[in-house]
Amino acid sequence: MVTLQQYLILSAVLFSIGLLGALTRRHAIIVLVSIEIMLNAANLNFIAFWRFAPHPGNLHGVLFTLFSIAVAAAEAAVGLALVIAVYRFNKSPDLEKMNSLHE
Amino acid sequence: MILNTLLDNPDQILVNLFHQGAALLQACPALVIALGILLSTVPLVAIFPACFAITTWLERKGLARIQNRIGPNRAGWFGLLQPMADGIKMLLKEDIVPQTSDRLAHFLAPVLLLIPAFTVLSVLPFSRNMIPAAADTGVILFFALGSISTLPVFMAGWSSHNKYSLLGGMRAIAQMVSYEIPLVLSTVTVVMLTGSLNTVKIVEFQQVTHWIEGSNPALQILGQVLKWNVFTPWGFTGFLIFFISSLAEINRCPFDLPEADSEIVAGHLTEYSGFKYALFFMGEYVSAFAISGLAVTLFLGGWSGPNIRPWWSEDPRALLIPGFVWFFLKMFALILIMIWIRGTLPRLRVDHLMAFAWKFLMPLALINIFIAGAYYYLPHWIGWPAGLIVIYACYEGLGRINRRHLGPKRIYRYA
Amino acid sequence: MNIAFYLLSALAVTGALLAIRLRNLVHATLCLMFFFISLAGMYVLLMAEFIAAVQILVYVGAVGILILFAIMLTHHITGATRERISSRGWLWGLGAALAVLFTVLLPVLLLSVLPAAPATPDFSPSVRNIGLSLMDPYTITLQVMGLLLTAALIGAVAVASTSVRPQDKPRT
Amino acid sequence: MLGKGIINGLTVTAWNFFGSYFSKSRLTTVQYPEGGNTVTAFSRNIPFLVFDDANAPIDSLRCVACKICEKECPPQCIYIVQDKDANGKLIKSPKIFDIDISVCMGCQICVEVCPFESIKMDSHFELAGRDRFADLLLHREQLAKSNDYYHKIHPAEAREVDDRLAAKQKKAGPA
Repeated sequence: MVTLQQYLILSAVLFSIGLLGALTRRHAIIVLVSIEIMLNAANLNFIAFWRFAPHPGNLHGVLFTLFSIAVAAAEAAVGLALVIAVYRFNKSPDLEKMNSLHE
Repeated sequence: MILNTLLDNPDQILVNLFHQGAALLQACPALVIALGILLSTVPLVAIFPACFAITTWLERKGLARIQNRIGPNRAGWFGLLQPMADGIKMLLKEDIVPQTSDRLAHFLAPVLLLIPAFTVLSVLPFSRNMIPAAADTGVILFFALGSISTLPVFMAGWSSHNKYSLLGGMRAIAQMVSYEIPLVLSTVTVVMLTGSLNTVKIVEFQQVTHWIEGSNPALQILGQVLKWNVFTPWGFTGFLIFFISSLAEINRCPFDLPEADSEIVAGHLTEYSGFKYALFFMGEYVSAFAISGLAVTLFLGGWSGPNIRPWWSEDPRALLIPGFVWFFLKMFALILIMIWIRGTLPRLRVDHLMAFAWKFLMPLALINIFIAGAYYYLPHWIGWPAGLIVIYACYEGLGRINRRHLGPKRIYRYA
Repeated sequence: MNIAFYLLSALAVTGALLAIRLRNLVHATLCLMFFFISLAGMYVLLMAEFIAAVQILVYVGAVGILILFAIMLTHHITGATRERISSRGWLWGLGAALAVLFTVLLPVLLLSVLPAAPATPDFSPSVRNIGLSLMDPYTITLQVMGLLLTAALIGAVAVASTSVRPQDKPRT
Repeated sequence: MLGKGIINGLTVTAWNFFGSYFSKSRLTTVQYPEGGNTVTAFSRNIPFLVFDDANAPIDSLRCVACKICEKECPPQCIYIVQDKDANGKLIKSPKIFDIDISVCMGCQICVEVCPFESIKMDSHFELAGRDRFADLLLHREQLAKSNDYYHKIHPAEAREVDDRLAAKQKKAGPA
């Protein structure tokens, strides 16, 4: 039987991988991807806690995950639109070149 | 003895087979589970490729007759062995992989296409108690697994390193994503009225249970047919929207832009040959079966059809003609309509395709949801005609509004 | 159960690692898809079937495809650039990520007392229950979510569709 | 009404579908080996050489080895070597006349440029062979076909040619 701890460790590892990606990559899209990985790790936490809770009948974890997925979808849509818009200005998806606010 | 029990209720043949097998294997629970898995997967994996073979023959024959040709008639009786010959040809062909292609993705794409195509079949109820995965989330699981199939198409288009492939792949994704919206919205009506996402409950909702379980054969037949969703205004509209969007979803004519051979060679299939091409082909046909099966389940009463109880049977729900016969008959009827449409309609232009999904099908599907809601609360003798009138008015109105954007009618001087 | 868990977690960790480290962006996105799918499998293990379906529908069917489209719109299609892919301070990033993992997350997890088995072994929420809770305690949240998604839709279109580049702007 | 055109189209195709089972005149397909000869008098594919005397086909070839066709042939599929008599003097007859039918595109230019009406278009189309080189290079023995054969495959055209040759002979005769 898999324990709650194992799920949480997996989720922690996934979160750190996401963090690693967000902190070390230059490409804007990959940074967004890393943020998605972190969000997913958090979702796994919610579901695991809900499953191992004394009263799984009240579904808070499931619903929170549902909302979090919706937020992630919205975030991805807006984030990618921003990446495309910035790319039009800079001609590069490189975050290190997006360092000036004026034209 | 075993044969006798199996034939007693032909509708439940697999269920009875499982019970017999489970009784034999009682000692080992793991083997019983294995038997259950085998009985629910092997028929799917065996029957649907066979259906694919028959459909390729049907399609070639049907298209040929529509064009006043004869069609394949050399291999076997009436050309029935033609799929076999095609299969052997495909297997023996050289498998060409472009040098600059992305080897791994190019290899994985056809395999990955088959996985969602076959997994979605598991939520379809082929007959009473004959559903591989009676999931509570049936319909949404179908769409979730079905949405994976955009991925292999993109992989095929991108990994081939060919501009036609890439164009085809991008077209396929844009089209699949756009048409998924009216597809899902049109099923919302059924889910709303049934109050469940479970496909079995959706089918049972379309039967008049107390008539079927009663003793009058005429009422038994009527009870299996009368309450199909397609016989209501919202159901009929939903069915039309679902069917049209499903044509786009599986890249069939007239929405076959991703593989438009006159524009972009064969789209994402351009760089595929031999067995991989055959796999792609099979994946497309199996998803056509799956989505027709879902249409049958949602709107055409699933396994129910004109049917009576066998006079020897004790079971009040037993059926003379097995339910899966009706299911497959209706599924093949839809496939034949797809072939008929392919023989009739020319391909749409890309902008027309998108406009049709976003400006016509989606508003109509949204209106349809409202009508289904009203139908639920109104008495049927008002709801039925009122729904029909409103739907027809919206259909005409949307048609008029959209026609204004089409520009003047084109006159073909040289055609 | 155990085997499935270890397989899925291996797939998830590999997928995530490859997604953030691969040079080829399309490959990275495809690995990300495998990560998403393995997490959906994890949800099935945790009896949250509906969330698994939503995970595949939203992440694989929508977010992943969106990312692929964004890559196609912003990048050379082959994706094979020989440039440096890590940012300048990547060593600091690596240190920070490892520090978070080993000094904060893992110690807390290993030291706290957690239930070893679920309270109700076979409980699976029906879609009906999820729908009812959306309608009863979470009504406002649902409405806000709808508003958020609409705003995101309009915002994304508005942001991405401005086709004016700095050099096209008339100088005054 | 919206969608009327689609329904009209569907009826047309359905009519065609069922009609093809009932009316024989709809099915115009001729099945190849057993469906009979579909070659008409207008059918042309590769050239052949006309001879007049059935007893001595090679000696009575109309061809004089002038090599005009060889020069005019766009894909250059004709190869001609002029024959010599016992004294080594060139005579007006081909020693070698080869046509590579894997190269020939059936353009009929050789027929048009021939001043002696000696090369004409054949309508025999079953040219497949087992050897891609030997079986597709036709020599003068295989190319030589009688004037009667010409009359059989293209009657009207052959009659015209015969008239023209007779007129030429008549003009040349008195001189």
